[in-house]
Amino acid sequence: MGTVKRGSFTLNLDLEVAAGETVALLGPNGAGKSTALHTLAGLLPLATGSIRLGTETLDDGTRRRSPDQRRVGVVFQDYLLFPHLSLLENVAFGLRARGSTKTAARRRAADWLRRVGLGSRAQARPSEVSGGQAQRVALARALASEPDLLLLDEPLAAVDAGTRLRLRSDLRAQLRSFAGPAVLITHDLADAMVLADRIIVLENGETVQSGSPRQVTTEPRSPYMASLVGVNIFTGLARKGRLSIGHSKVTARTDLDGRTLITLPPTAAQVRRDAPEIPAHNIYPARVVGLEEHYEAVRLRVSPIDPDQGLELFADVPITELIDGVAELGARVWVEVDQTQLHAYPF
Amino acid sequence: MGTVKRGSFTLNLDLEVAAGETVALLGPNGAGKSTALHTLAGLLPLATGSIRLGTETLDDGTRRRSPDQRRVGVVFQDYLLFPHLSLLENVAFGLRARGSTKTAARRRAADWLRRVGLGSRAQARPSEVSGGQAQRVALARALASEPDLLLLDEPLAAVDAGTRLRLRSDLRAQLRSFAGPAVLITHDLADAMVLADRIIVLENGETVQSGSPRQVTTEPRSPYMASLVGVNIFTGLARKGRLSIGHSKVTARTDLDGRTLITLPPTAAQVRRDAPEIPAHNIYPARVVGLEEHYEAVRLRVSPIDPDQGLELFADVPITELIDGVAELGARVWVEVDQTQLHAYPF
Amino acid sequence: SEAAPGKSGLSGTLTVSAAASLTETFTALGDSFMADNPGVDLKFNFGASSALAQQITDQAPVDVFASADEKTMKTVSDASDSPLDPEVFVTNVLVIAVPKGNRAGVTDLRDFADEQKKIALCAAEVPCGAAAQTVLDRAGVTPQPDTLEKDVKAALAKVKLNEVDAALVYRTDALAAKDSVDMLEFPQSSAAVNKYPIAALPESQNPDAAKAFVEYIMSPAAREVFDDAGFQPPS
Amino acid sequence: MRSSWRLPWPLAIPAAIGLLFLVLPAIGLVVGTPWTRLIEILGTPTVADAMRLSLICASAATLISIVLGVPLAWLLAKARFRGRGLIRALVTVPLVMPPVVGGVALLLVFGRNGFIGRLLDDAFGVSLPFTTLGVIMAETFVAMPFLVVTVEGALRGLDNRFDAAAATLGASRWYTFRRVTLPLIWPGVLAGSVLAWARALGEFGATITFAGNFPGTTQTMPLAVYLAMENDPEAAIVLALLLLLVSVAILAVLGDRWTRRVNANA
Amino acid sequence: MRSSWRLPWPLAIPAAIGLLFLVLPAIGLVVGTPWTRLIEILGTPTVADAMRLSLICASAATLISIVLGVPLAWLLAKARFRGRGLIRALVTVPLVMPPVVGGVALLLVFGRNGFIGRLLDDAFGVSLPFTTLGVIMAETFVAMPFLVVTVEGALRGLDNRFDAAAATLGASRWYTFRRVTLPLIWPGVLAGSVLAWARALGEFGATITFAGNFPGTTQTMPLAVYLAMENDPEAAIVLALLLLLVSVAILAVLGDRWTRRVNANA
Ligand SMILES: Nc1ncnc2c1ncn2[C@@H]1O[C@H](COP(=O)(O)OP(=O)(O)OP(=O)(O)O)[C@@H](O)[C@H]1O
Ligand SMILES: Nc1ncnc2c1ncn2[C@@H]1O[C@H](COP(=O)(O)OP(=O)(O)OP(=O)(O)O)[C@@H](O)[C@H]1O
Ligand code: MOO
Ligand SMILES: [Mg+2]
Ligand SMILES: [Mg+2]
Repeated sequence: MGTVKRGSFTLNLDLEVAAGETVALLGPNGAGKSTALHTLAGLLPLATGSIRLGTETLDDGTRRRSPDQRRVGVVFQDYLLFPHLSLLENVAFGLRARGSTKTAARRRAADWLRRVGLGSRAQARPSEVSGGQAQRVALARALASEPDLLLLDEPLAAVDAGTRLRLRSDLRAQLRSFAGPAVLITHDLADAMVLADRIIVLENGETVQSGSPRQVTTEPRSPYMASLVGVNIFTGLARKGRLSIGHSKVTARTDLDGRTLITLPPTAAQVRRDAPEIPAHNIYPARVVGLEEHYEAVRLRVSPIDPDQGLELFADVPITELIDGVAELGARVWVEVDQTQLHAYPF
Repeated sequence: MGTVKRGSFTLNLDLEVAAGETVALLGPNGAGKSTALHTLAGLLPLATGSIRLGTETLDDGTRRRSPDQRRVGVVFQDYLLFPHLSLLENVAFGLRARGSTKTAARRRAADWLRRVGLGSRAQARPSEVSGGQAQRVALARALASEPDLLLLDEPLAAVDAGTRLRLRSDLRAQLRSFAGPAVLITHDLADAMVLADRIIVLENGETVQSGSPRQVTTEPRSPYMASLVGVNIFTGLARKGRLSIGHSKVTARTDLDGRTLITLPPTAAQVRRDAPEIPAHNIYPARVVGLEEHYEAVRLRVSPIDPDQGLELFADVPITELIDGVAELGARVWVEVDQTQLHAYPF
Repeated sequence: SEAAPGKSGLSGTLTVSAAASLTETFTALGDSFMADNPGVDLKFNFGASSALAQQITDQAPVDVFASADEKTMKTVSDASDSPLDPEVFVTNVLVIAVPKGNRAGVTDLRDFADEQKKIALCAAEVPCGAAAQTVLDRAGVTPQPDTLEKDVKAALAKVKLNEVDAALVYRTDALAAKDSVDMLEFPQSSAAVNKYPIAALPESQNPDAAKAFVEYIMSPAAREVFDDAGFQPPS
Repeated sequence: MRSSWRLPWPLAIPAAIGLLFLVLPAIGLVVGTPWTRLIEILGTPTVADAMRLSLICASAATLISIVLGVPLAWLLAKARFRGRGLIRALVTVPLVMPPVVGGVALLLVFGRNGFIGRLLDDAFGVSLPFTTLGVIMAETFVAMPFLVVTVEGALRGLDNRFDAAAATLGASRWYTFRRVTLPLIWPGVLAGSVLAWARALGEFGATITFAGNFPGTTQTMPLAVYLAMENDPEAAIVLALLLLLVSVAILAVLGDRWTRRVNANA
Repeated sequence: MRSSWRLPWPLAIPAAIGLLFLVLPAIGLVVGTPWTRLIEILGTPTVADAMRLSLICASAATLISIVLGVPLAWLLAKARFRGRGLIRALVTVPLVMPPVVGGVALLLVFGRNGFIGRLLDDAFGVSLPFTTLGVIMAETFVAMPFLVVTVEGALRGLDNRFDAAAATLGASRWYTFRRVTLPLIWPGVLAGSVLAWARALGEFGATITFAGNFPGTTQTMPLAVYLAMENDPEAAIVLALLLLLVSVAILAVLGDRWTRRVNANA
């Protein structure tokens, strides 16, 4: 690809997806993910660069193939189901448009509706189904016409947990058996992990990270990615086998040299009410500045009283270990960082 | 509330929300969550029953207050931003409609846009912002007019992870300081945990469970809820201090008597390749029938070779403990259930 | 605006509703009438006689009515509180109009019975249609028209555009269009002489001027203008 | 979606005035009708002919207008080309043209000396003036612009992302037009058709000028009404009322059906 | 959204035929124009008067049509009441009514002997027929239905969930109408206004019957054309062309502006 302009926004993306490969685009709102997808689909023009599918050039900035000549399947972020057609007709649309007979198209469409759990609603209009049901129809519609390139803009965002698991497996099976390249946008790390072979992180129209799901999640390169993974991230400095983070006394040993990125899981920071008996450089006083209850733990945001003495970070306190006076906004606490869990990698 | 009809779908809901309380509606797609919200907002009529807000009757099946007389703030699932107005004008709309002067309304609206991180896009049209940005504007629009009752239909679904954390805290602060009742629809358990005081689980138009977030998550009463929490759920029988699940030999001690529900976290089942040296009733041969890679673990679906000898369940194998030949579809494995982690509660 | 009285002593606004076929002659005569009576502000309201009659019945502010036929004048008279005193000021007879060059070779009324020829007549409901019927009856011809036009001008237009081979129209109309149509006179035309009556209306706000205008139309000076246009004097 | 239906007066009052203004004159006609002569007037054999011809021609003109006008509207709404504003304005020319002039203009082109009329005559021996076809043509000329402008308005109001969605599903522009665009703008096409049909039904000037007036082949109701007006205004009013009655009845019945269908579709 | 713009021929061909059919007659007129007499004919003082009057009256009629017609359309599209189909059909009555009959009907109601005309005369000494106000009234009567039907079509095409969203934000129906509905149906209102304006500009029959043909006060261009047609058809064609030219020019300029504005808004 190359660059795409949209108003004052510019997207700059280099993307190569092999046949059979699924790439997930991750990134904050407005990063340009949908823009990239629309460009691949032929709905937005490339300013510079080119798009090729197999041996064919779809767009090289001057000559462009129109969307209906591209055999792409798109699931749009806001579904864009045709309001005047029944769910069945919506799913059959692509097949009919590409020349299937009415009966054949309807049979396959009914099949697909069953697969997304809406077999009994075939005759309903899009306005008569719930948001999540609509999204499932959109998914079925894109897949039904057997595209060469599959583009999915948050295909599971509005789908409920139960259906999500099933749809995700279905989708994975589909993607595995799918011969062409697929690009998936998602905000859900689990979706990306399960479905994608590679993850590209977009921010502000630029690629900030790209790699295998494991790589991207274990060594996130931006605060966005770190918060998605659910770890604390810091920039640090490695010198002579020692790692330091800012002016903080929290340091550790390392093999690296130079600037590094460092993660720390929230479970690696213990929060206690009382001062330690034996002071250590990895234990420091802090204040609770944020608090969120989760299923098995309470996630605290703790900020060191003396910025040079410690790190501001998220710490999970398991529900079972919760003591009075800790999980309260403004509480004064002691934080102990388990330095063995600091993970450093080159900047 | 009471009953609402929508085509062939009937919603049957008893809902009481105290001032200052936030109730989360959870449930699969098509359960009737949006229907409930629209009824509260006055966009759908009650068939039977009544809706009261404070001392006022909004709807009793015959006399209905129109939506604009209700002072409800609604964030719609598909945003419904006015396409012809700028983001700023969208947010200012409710204030203007309720009589604010233009300058006052614009000032407050600009404030709100800044709070949702879109201060610089005030003059953009809804069609010019990304999906997640649009949803944030919808949130700002609903909150800006200071409603007496707040209704949120998946307010964070399309918001990216980073913004989500910030918006969720914001929203929580907002809900805490909000004097009236609030009803929130979400598919995200974390959202429900963090934001709601109480959770109601809807399925097929009926309430299947209701209680505090902790209660609902530790003792789920439906497969939907169990999969949302991420635990295995079974129905069992407790008799004379012994718990049994189906015909399976997996049993444990218990204080209960009669039919029970039982959960088991996926981490409580160990999957090994080889037969145990000492056979035990909680170790049984099984086959891998499903597989999903997650961030730190692979989640396997294992099905006992002999249904009477074990349970079909999800088991998490930590990445660090992964051995060849286990995480493969169709692999023959041995499953060991940690019976101490079985949690039983009355049916 | 009220015009100042001239030497004739007449003044005020004078509105004349006149048949559309009189537009040219009356406009010319109106100019000279105003030159003679500078105090009078003369206004014309041209239209189909029947429409004008309808307006007058509805109390349009009109002082003088000049109709293209006596029947319409009678309608106005019948509807009026005090009877009108109409005078016929010109007459008109029918002629055969053919496209310039007369390529279809029309010679007389008998050609109107020729199926092969395109023929336009006025509809029986309008004055020129009634007159056409009379002359064709007199000639013993059963016409085979292709169209029954709403008025003379419409019939004439069809001839001008060479859409029909012949039409029966008034002499004045044929003469006015002599650049593009040829005119054939025929003996039976005297059977249907169309009379144009004029009358000052009793409801007039300016009866003196109205009377003066009617007199002027009846005068020899006006006669000349009418003759030039092809009208014939009242018999 | 909402049932407690309060009518805001800033809308109700002008709506009522507007409705009254449009309907009162018809009521005036009804009041002025000579009921005693009703049977005599309506019994005239040419009346039935004229009514039949009117309905046939107006319907045919509407059909042609739809077939030619909807694509034209689509062109104006979707295509980007220089001079589109001018072409859109040119479409309204038949509206502005006084109908009689319109008839003359049609004669100049399609008459037996017109440059296309001559071609048609030479090639197929077809002559349009003084035929029922001519009536349909004159009515189409006058009525089509209403359809075009209305449908173009509907197309502009359409969310064109549906087009995009259809394209990614492999639909050509033509397929998209038939299966997505057309159904979605159906209310607009309907409105335009009603306008075109009604206008064609009431058409007088262009028809009589281009097609002439001959009972049974080219005399439509408005022509009959006009001529009766010259002769027997009472009869004219009765005929006009008949025309109105038939048209209102047809529109009311069809309208209800259509609206129901459209609502079910939406 | 898409740039490689291929025109599907099942749309292109009828669109081209439609356009030709609408535009050719005007070209026929242009060809037939006596250019040598142009200055003489256009120089007549009454021509300027008639043109000015035409533009003023058509614009006034359009304005009134918008003010009364948009609410009426809204009523027809949104209100649920029995007999709505009938009322919608009644709105089209002025379309079907042959214009001359329309003029007579107006006289029957608003004339000095009409039941409302008498009231107006007695109460305010106002008389409508044969005045410029009468011209505006006749044109409004003929033109308003076009606006009503077009706007109703636009309203039906609207996603009414925006209304719902506005209501939950505390907007009354009236506020919603002004700030949400109206802007969203703007293309439809525009289309309707163009139709109404053009129709009013070309109106002849109802005007001459209801308002008469008085130069300076009620003689609009179509009336002048009609009169010229009676005496000097060449002059009539020149006048008609002038009318067309002015109207096309105005619509082309305004149209471009409006469309640009609307696109920016959407
Ligand atoms: N039609 C448009 N005109 C101008 N700018 C636009 C338009 N559409 C989108 N943008 C801007 O382009 C940028 C990228 O938008 P895009 O929709 O690609 O984001 P995204 O990554 O899909 O975000 P999300 O996760 O919220 O869907 C945003 O800043 C957005 O505001
Ligand atoms: N306009 C309608 N007519 C008929 N049935 C409808 C209509 N709208 C929704 N339904 C049906 O009502 C049921 C409840 O829908 P609702 O939108 O309340 O679900 P939901 O719980 O919000 O689901 P989701 O999580 O997918 O948004 C569904 O079965 C849906 O298909
Ligand atoms: O006014 Mo005329 O000349 O009878 O048509
Ligand atoms: Mg997006
Ligand atoms: Mg919903």
